Amino acid sequence: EEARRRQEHEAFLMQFSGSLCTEIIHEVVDEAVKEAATSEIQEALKEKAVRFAKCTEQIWSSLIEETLNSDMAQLAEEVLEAEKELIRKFIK
Amino acid sequence: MNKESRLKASINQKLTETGERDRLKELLRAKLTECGWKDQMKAQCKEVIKEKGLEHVTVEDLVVEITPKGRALVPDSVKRDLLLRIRAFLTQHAS
Amino acid sequence: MNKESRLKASINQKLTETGERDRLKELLRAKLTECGWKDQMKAQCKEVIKEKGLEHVTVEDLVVEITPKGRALVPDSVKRDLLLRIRAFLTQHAS
Repeated sequence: EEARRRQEHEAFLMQFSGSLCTEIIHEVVDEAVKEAATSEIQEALKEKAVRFAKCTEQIWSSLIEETLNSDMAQLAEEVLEAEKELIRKFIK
Repeated sequence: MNKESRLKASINQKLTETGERDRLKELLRAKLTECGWKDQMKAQCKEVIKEKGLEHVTVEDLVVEITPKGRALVPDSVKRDLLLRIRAFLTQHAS
Repeated sequence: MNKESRLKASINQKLTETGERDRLKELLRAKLTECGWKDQMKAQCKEVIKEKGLEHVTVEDLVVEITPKGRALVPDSVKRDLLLRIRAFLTQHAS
């Protein structure tokens, strides 16, 4: 009887330690997965914001460059033409 | 409550009261980091975000998708170590 | 095409399609006139013509001479306003 009880107790310990082990693994894994998911989404959002800011600044800078280049060329042409016109009028 | 349920409740109480439950979880966390499991989870999350697109994925979507893989990827050696430590505690406290 | 190039292309497309690109350029021109930049540039051109002599100077020479000054003389407030407007547009049209 004693041997049977000991055997049953052993079987119980085996089964219960197995279920405890699974329970603890699931708890830790679930927490860690949630942590990883949250941090990876935050990281991706941060990277996206940095990329967006960088692209916006590049576009902003090229827009200024484009406008200045065309305006300065036009200005130079207008001033040069006006100066030549002045001389032409003066010669006449 | 039968004898088995009483014993389970008492062991659970001891696991918590002695701080062993927290220590076991801490140990497991450390082992998962050490064996690269945590990095695998990060890589899996990145992969899903890349596949679905950041604007189409939430933390909950990631959790649902990654959790089964995460559970399956816990190395057997880590599970075995944890089980041995739990058995040792139970043998000591299940009288 | 990498993520950054794709994003830049999509922003540029949006700016062009909506006509915002032209409006931004017009706004910049108006601000440059308003702050006296255009007059400064004209004066710079006249200065160069005076120095080099009308018969020895071309439009290209003038552009080369005035470009560094032209860039440097754009007020920071004008640049900042333009950047803010681009950001506001993109926030409004973010998909």
